[in-house]
Amino acid sequence: MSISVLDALRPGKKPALLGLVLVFGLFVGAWVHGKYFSDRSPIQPIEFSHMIHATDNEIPCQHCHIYADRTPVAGVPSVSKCMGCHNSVPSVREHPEILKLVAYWEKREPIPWIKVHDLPDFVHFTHKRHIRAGLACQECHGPVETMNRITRVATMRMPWCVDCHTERNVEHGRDCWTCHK
Amino acid sequence: MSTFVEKLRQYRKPGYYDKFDYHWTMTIDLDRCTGCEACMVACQAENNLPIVGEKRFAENREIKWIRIERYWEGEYPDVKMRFIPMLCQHCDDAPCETACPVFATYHNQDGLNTQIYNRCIGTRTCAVYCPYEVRYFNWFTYTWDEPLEQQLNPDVTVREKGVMEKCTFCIQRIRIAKDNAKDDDRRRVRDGEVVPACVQSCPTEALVFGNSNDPEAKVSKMMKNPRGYKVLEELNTTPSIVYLTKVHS
Amino acid sequence: MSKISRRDLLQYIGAGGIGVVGGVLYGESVQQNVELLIPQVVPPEDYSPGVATWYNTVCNQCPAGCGISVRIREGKAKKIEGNPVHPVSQGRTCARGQAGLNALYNPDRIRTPLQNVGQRGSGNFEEISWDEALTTVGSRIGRLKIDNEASRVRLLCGRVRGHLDELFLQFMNLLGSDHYQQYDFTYPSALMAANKMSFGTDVLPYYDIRNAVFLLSFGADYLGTWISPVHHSLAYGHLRQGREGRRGKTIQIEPRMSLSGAAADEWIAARPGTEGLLALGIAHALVSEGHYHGSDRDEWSKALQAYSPSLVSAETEVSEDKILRLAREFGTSTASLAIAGGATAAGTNAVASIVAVNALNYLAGNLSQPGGIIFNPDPAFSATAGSRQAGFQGMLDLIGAMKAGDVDVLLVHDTNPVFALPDNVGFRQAMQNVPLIIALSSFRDETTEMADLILPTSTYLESWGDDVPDPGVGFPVASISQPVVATLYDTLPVGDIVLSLARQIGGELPIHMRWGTMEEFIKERWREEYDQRGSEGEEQEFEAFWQAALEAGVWGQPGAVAGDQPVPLSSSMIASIADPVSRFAGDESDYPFVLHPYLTATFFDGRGANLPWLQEMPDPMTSVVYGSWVELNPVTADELGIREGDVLDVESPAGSVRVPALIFPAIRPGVVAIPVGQGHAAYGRYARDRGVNPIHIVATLIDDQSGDLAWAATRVKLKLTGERLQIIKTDGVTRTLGRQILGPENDHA
Amino acid sequence: MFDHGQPSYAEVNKDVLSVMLETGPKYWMLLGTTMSVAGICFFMPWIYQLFVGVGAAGMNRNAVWGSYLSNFIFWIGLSHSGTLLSAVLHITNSPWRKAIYRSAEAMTLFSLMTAAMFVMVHLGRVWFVHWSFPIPNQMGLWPNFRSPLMFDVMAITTYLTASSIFIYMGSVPDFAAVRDASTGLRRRLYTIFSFGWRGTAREWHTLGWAYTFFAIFVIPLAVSVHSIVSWDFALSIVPGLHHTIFAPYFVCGAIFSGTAGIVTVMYCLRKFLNFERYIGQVHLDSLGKLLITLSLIWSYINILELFSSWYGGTSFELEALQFKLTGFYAPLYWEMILFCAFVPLLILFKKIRWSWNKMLVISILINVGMLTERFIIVATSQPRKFLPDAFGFYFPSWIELSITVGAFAIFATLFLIFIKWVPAISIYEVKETLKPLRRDA
Repeated sequence: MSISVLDALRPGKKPALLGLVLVFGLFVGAWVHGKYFSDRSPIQPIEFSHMIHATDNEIPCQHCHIYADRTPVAGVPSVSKCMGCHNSVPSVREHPEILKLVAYWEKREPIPWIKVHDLPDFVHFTHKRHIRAGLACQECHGPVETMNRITRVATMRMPWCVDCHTERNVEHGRDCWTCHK
Repeated sequence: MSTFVEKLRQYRKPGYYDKFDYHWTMTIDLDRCTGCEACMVACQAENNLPIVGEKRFAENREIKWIRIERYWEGEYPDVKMRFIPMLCQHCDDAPCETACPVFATYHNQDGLNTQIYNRCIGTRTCAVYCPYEVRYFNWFTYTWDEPLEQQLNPDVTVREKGVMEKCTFCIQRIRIAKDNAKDDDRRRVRDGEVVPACVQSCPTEALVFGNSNDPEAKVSKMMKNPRGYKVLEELNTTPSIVYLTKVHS
Repeated sequence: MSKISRRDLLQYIGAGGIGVVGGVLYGESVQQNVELLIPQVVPPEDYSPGVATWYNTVCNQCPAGCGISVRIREGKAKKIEGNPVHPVSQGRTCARGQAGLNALYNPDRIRTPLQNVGQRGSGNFEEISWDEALTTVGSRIGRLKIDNEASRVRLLCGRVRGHLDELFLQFMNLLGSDHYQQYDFTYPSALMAANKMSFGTDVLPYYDIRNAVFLLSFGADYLGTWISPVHHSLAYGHLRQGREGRRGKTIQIEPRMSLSGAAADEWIAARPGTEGLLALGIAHALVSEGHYHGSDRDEWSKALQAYSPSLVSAETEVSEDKILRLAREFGTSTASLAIAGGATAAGTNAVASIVAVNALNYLAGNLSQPGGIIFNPDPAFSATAGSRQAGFQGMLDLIGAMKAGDVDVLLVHDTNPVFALPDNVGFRQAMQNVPLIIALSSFRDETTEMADLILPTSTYLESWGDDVPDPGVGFPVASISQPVVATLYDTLPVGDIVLSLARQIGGELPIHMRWGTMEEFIKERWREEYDQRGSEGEEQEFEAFWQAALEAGVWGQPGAVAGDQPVPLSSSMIASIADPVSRFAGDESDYPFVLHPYLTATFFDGRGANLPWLQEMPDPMTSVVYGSWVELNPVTADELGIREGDVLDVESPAGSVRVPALIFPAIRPGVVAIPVGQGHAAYGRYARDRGVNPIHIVATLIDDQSGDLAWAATRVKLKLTGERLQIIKTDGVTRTLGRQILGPENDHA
Repeated sequence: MFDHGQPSYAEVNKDVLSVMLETGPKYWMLLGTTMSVAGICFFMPWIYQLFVGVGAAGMNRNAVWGSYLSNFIFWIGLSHSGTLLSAVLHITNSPWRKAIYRSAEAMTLFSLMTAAMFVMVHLGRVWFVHWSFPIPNQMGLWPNFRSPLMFDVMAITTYLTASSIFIYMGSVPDFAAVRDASTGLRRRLYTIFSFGWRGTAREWHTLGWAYTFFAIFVIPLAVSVHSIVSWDFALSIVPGLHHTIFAPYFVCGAIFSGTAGIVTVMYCLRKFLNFERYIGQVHLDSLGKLLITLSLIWSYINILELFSSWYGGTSFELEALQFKLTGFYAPLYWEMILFCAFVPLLILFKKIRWSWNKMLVISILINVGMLTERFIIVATSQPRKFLPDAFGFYFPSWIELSITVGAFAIFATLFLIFIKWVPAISIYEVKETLKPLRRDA
């Protein structure tokens, strides 16, 4: 029997190949999950469409998200706010989704929206500062006005924040305590 | 390479922080301090310090970002008790900052010695290097008896096991003040606009906090007081806290 | 290129498939769990998310009546700070005040009405509904009322002030019972009596420490527990460093160093019980040394001649020249003030001592002077709670009545006599004779445990009310306390309970007490007050005034003149006072040590013991947490061979407690001190079965003139039990070892 | 050179390889024991600690460093003589090295690994340990290059890499020997390990050259590593640790304990793998002399350290000094002095130096002493720093003690596995020392 390393290695060729395929598969799987099964675009309790509201009816963002430029939190509109308008929009009153809304309203229950843009508790983020700095909502939230179901376009993770702060060289934008708390 | 050398040269020269807007500083007047410990509870309330329980105290594992140290002088009947509040001195040349292998603690442009809980891997070197022993380690993950957790301050993280923590000069309050300043286009926050919990609570007004880069600030004036000194000055850690000694009459 | 066999192909596909599945699973695993975004149904106007709002109210952790501001985020209380515009606290708070949040969010709060099942005091309660509870009480009291036996109903409160006090009073009057009493262990009865004697006033004066230059404190721990610690601390800060180049001096006279003693320039441990005598000695020296120039100088020197420094020094064991020095400094300082409290005001000579101290103030000529004693005008509101204070005698009467079976219904609110009375007066036993005990309380303390029925009260942070600081700050002040958070549990503010009880009982009660809630009542009363004082330059409408008052949390008239100048102190008083030296229970030969119980800055009289933050706050003087201890002078300890942590039997004529020893450098030999506050048998997980309560072994000696309990006049003996118990302290070594920690000048070990 | 007569080339191969190729039940039992001890005493407590937090150990507010770190230093120290010694002796080509250096280097490797384990155990959040490596990341976060711990990470990883390459390179011809002596899968594996070594003159020449190069490269590395470990302490300002002498102190101590360790290992090899023929008096004798020298240097540095503390005269240093010499841990301190300064002097006597059993005892005592030395360094200075009010005390919890014991089991396990995979004695170098065979024999 020879002492050539290659000969010795040959039988290991196939397991190695299998391994490679497996690893490749892992990447594919992760990618597929991210694309199709992730929490980036969950089914909401009511099929609310930003497309209809923002584009078709040209309602500005802060008409509903009233706190965005005043407080750290943009604020999801209260049920009363929704009803406020929809009472005066008879055309869609019979629409099944609107009926859901009405149901919540009559039960005096909040709508359990599923959070799409979520930051961890240790992050200090304020909408106010970013909006007063002249950022458009879309810069982080993507073309919301074209979405029928809200979808997260950004990772909302630290590298993403840091990159933006770096590009615009925000004053002390890369000091940890600017965002961490 | 030369740029690095340059950086190194001008790094932490005395007055390195003067070029920034803020250099947060505190003065503690020991002639006013009565050791009532209102500051300790204020800190606990503001910064979500855990309620560690009797056992942990017995093991000497309490967490108190600010503590009152007691020193007896003399013997009965001419015995005296001296109190000295001890909290993070936010040294300009902090030993702890060189120690951390992952930069979880560093000095920021406001002259604050900061601790990033998320970055901490728990080598605890900073606590060993700190001569003031004001860094506290989370030996466990502490919990609050329901409904005490409702009191937790949402502006401050609740720390998990395995991370170091310490006084931040109530950075969340500084942050809010800066935010307000920005809202009405002020470059700097006004003197007295930022008050850490301990300073706010102090019933004898022994603690004064402010921006020593602003010569008009009350703290800058206090620092000029001839009674002023810094604890363990000989170690050249250049603390940001100036103590005013008690007067003997 | 060899072609791949089917078998191989399948294997490759299999591997790939496993990979993909694995990848997907991985993705699932790292995904954060879904959080919900709950909108409000209808948002309140002043609501903005993520922004804190502050509401002003009144602190209830001690009777000082500090105004506080509470920080609210998303409807939850986050932080308590002093109310900056309140004249008492001026934006500051003590540790106890901040720990109020622990009371609000305490895990051991009573959450529903409870009914005792089984043995009384066994602590077996079962939940009942409010209707049930109220009807039970209402019908019971109602029947008594119908049978004209309402006097068999008794109401016992802690220190209740403002209009809640009036509400109680009205309730009891309408009921036809005049047995509405208050009991607060810390109430300065002796001080009241003494001031009545000296100045003929019913209102406690304001001690202007702020502007004093020389402060002589006889046992009063004004920085820790005496009357209004936060206010005094502010004053102290100013006294020390507030005036440019004029640092005030403080002297503390007490057998065991308190916070104020530690802060003082000089700490003098006179023989316990002789502080009053020392005051007289100083007075004598002051007059004889010619520092007093009043017209009545001769009478005074006559009256005081019995107290020459040499004699006094022998009694008090304070050197003669020290007495003379104190007299000189006290007499010559521009603004000198003497105060008395703590143990000095808790001997059998309490009133005598305080009168002597008042005499000092008179001789220093500081009455109604800045930095002296400022006499308060009548409190802002007519209701003066002081008169309702039962004092020790009152409690003895109550116990007697209960023993005699003259009490059918006992309503207890916000006071804990089972804890705060000596064991041998037998309050607990007497309670057994009362058919129905109703506790209006937020926590199951010892007294509440004895109740048949517990009506859970909301904490002061959830209730409407108002308060009149007593003593005031030299001008009329009234604070409003308003709910800062929604009520957490199925509890009611105590005022509302009284009102609904009134409705239950029926008769003329609901007619006179027609208010639906405490809020209505308070507002109406304030309107009346406003109408009375409306002329006093309050232009705006009441609603505006009310809103302003709510926002500020306090109303006051800084401009208003102080109380009228009192009668000049006559020297005859000295003759009239009884023995200025305290007697002690227990014979010195059997009981060699004087027991010095003291209120702690941590738990006050024990009401703070159920707050975890306070349990975890090291005792200011000893750094001990969780538990109690007995303090011994190092020399005494050496003689008896006692080391720190040795469990001792501290035995008095009235009983004994087991408590570990702590060597304390600043306590007089022959005196042992035990802090008050721990030693609860109930009162929730943080307080229960922890430490001992010295009040329980206090002998029931009373002050000769006010009849108040002389709780510092007991002798004890110590026995080593051989057991050891670790005293948990946060301190390491408490000597500087010559290190420059306290600053250049203070560099001595 | 050989106590029991010189073996022939064939015998050498046979003796050495038989250890690898013939495995009896005794071996498996031994391996099983060490593994289970490692599992029960080391890993189970550690897992428990991972769940509750580092609070499971006895450390506290004033003493945040505990026995984990002292163990870490101890094992790093133990690793120190192996490679270093082998390298030094190689370039000074002293023949007696050849029989022992392979196991010595293995020791280095495995004690380094054990030390690394202790870093993991010490960390509060070990699951983020990778942050201490300079891995480029999107967040632009780097380790802190000013931190002595950072130096440590670098030094240890480098040292680990270097010494593994060193030992591997030296073993290539022996792998070839194994290959030739075996069949089947093992043969295939060793074919790969030995890079198809043929034993041509050119290969020998390259090997020799490369080996010497590495020997020279490793020496400064080894010295630097323990200097850097010492800086973890010396670069702090803690009284009792803030000494310039610390680097040489640690290096010397490390080699000292390492050499003692080698003696222990040699004894075991000799006893259990019956290498009496190869590991003989000469090794014992030279190692003994080395030990004496090192212990003398060690004592000298100790005295220096005490002196400089005392001469400094600051309240801080004096307090630390006093606590070390008379405080709670004073008995440990004097025990250390006894074992590391006085006991080794016995080796001066030939009687003792030449007796394997006596040397075994001494070598073990020395390492016990060194273990305590490391413990004292951590436990006496750091809980009593500058502010008396914050003085504290440290005593290890049972978890720490058990992990300390378990570490030895881990080391043993690794070593047992090693002797089955690598020739424990360098076959070819031993052969070099044989006198050429005579035809007529």
